[in-house]
Amino acid sequence: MTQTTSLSYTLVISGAPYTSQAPQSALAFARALVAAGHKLDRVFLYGDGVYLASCLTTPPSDELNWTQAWSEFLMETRTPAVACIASALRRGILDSAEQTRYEQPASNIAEPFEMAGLGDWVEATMSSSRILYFLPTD
Amino acid sequence: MTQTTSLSYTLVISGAPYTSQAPQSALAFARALVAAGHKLDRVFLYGDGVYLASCLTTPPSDELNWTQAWSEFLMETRTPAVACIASALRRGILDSAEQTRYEQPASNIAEPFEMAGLGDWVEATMSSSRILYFLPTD
Amino acid sequence: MLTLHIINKAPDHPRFSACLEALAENDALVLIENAVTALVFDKLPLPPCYALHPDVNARALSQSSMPGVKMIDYPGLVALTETHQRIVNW
Amino acid sequence: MLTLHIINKAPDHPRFSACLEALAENDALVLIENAVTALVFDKLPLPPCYALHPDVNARALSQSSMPGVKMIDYPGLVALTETHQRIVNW
Amino acid sequence: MNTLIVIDSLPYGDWRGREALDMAFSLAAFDRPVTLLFRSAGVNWLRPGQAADQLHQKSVERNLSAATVFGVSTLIADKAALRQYRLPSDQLPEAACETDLTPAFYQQFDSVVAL
Amino acid sequence: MNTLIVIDSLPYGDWRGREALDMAFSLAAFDRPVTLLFRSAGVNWLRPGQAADQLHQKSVERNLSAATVFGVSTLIADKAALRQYRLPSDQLPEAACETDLTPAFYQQFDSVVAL
Repeated sequence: MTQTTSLSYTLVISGAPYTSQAPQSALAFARALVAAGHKLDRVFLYGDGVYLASCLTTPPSDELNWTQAWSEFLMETRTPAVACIASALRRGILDSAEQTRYEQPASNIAEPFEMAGLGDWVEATMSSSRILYFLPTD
Repeated sequence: MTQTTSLSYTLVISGAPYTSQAPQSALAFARALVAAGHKLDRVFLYGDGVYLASCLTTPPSDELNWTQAWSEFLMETRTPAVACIASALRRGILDSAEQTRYEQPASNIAEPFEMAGLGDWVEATMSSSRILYFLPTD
Repeated sequence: MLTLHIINKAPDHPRFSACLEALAENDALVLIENAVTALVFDKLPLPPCYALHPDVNARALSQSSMPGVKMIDYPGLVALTETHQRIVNW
Repeated sequence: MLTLHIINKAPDHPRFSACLEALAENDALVLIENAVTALVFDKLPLPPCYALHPDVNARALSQSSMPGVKMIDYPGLVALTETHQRIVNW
Repeated sequence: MNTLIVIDSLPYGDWRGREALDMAFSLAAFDRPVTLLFRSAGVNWLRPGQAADQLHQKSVERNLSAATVFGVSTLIADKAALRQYRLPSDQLPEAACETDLTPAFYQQFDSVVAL
Repeated sequence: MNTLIVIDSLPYGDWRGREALDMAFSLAAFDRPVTLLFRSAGVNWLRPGQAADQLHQKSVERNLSAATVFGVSTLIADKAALRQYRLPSDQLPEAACETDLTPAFYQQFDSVVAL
């Protein structure tokens, strides 16, 4: 297919790695998107999707580590990725700033994910040409 | 109700705190169980239920912290609680032994939860008088 | 063996009908969590059962009780697990 | 505005029928993840649609294709999002 | 850019509806037009008299009563689901109205989001 | 003590069925009698020819073929669901048999576990 205009996308992931296929489908879509010459403005993790951002994810060595696969893709493509701070705090995903603020013993957010509010999502609804949601299975 | 014989129970929790009501219902049941004079042999976290064991859970101050509520109950009643190690590693819940083994930057299991294999569950099916499963919502 | 069935799924979940099909005569059924909305769900062939009062109250269904549905609280649920040796969670 | 509907839920999930009811004439529907089992689900009034091939293959449904169902891969899904300005995920 | 946020899961069983509501409130906070649709099992959010304290949860009924204050102009209830869950129209919150969920209904909105 | 482990969710969409299978394998490893039931959408686990490599997942068909090796004696398929998902009996794995899910069926087992 001939690419006429390049579009900009935001992908929202609201399903967790092992409770849904959302992080997997979103990554396959994101790769195809970039390969087609489009711009991926950002990835926004919401609800259970924030579990994807845990750097402590340790699957067996013969299974793909979805957090790591996403981290590598995001860094290669210099794509900003944020986890909704309200969803993340409830689910035990913290960066070092939140660790300090809430006096928690550790932080566990994987690079290059960052924390942000729903304002980032509102901004995306205005600025990206397309928003896709990768949702829970149930 | 007159209590004739005291029974022993194992509670399996396989739903996550914000994806299901399982940790909440299980705690209310556990309290009633102990109040009725029964013995709670153990709590076994499986599948998404392992997310309950994250010590980094940080809900807003006007919401109940289910991990903390469970931890307090377990310590008060000296009830053993284990997270299935295979479920937990995939979902980024680690104790310090697993942190060291997999060279991860942190551990995040809340006291007094410990890691164990499915063998503990098999043992429970043989030794507890009753096993109840607190399941995902969907 | 008398069985206690405990279901937490909404009445339109596939597991709800699977549960109803598995009920033997004299088995007991308890609705907890989302399953309590079965009290108002249209055209459901709900057999005599128990419903967990805290879940019923939260969902504002205490006025919707039907004949054949008994309200129980957590101590009541514990009591049912005492008298039923076999428990199936749905 | 032409709409692209993307659904990932199994055909017996309440959201599946809600999605079918929302389809306007000329809208496009794509089945992904668990939704691809709609290709074999009995008595479903499945309209002409697309199905994501990797998900179809994983579930061994590539022999089950029906007339009116087009197989697409991820580049094909990206192409559909180019030509549809409005996207609804179910 | 008018957004429809859909809640189609039961209250209290999980956090999905609450997080959808937060999306609606965020849009409103940035002065974006937003409408809330309660579809399928989601209509149970609209039932009056919810007593969630026994579950140690906050009442979603109370959260919802803040919707108009926060600038979420319209609450819409799925008419077929109201019947299915035996929720009479006269028990709905004042701000809520009923609708049939046709393709034309959805087409009024630039964007439709259901978690 | 004969345990029935039930898988009633589709393969690949989530990990629930895999974790149920692990429970069955664990029981078998401790020489406890265990039977696997594929109910409702779970019958799709039994479809031949699954190619999950494109999803970067391991094939559950292959996992399942290890069941008898691990000592899981019987695989049972929900007859009504086989029809509903148009899965012909002659395509089922050799170790699998069909059944109608009646109360009497479930009563054969001391314990029934579905995640």
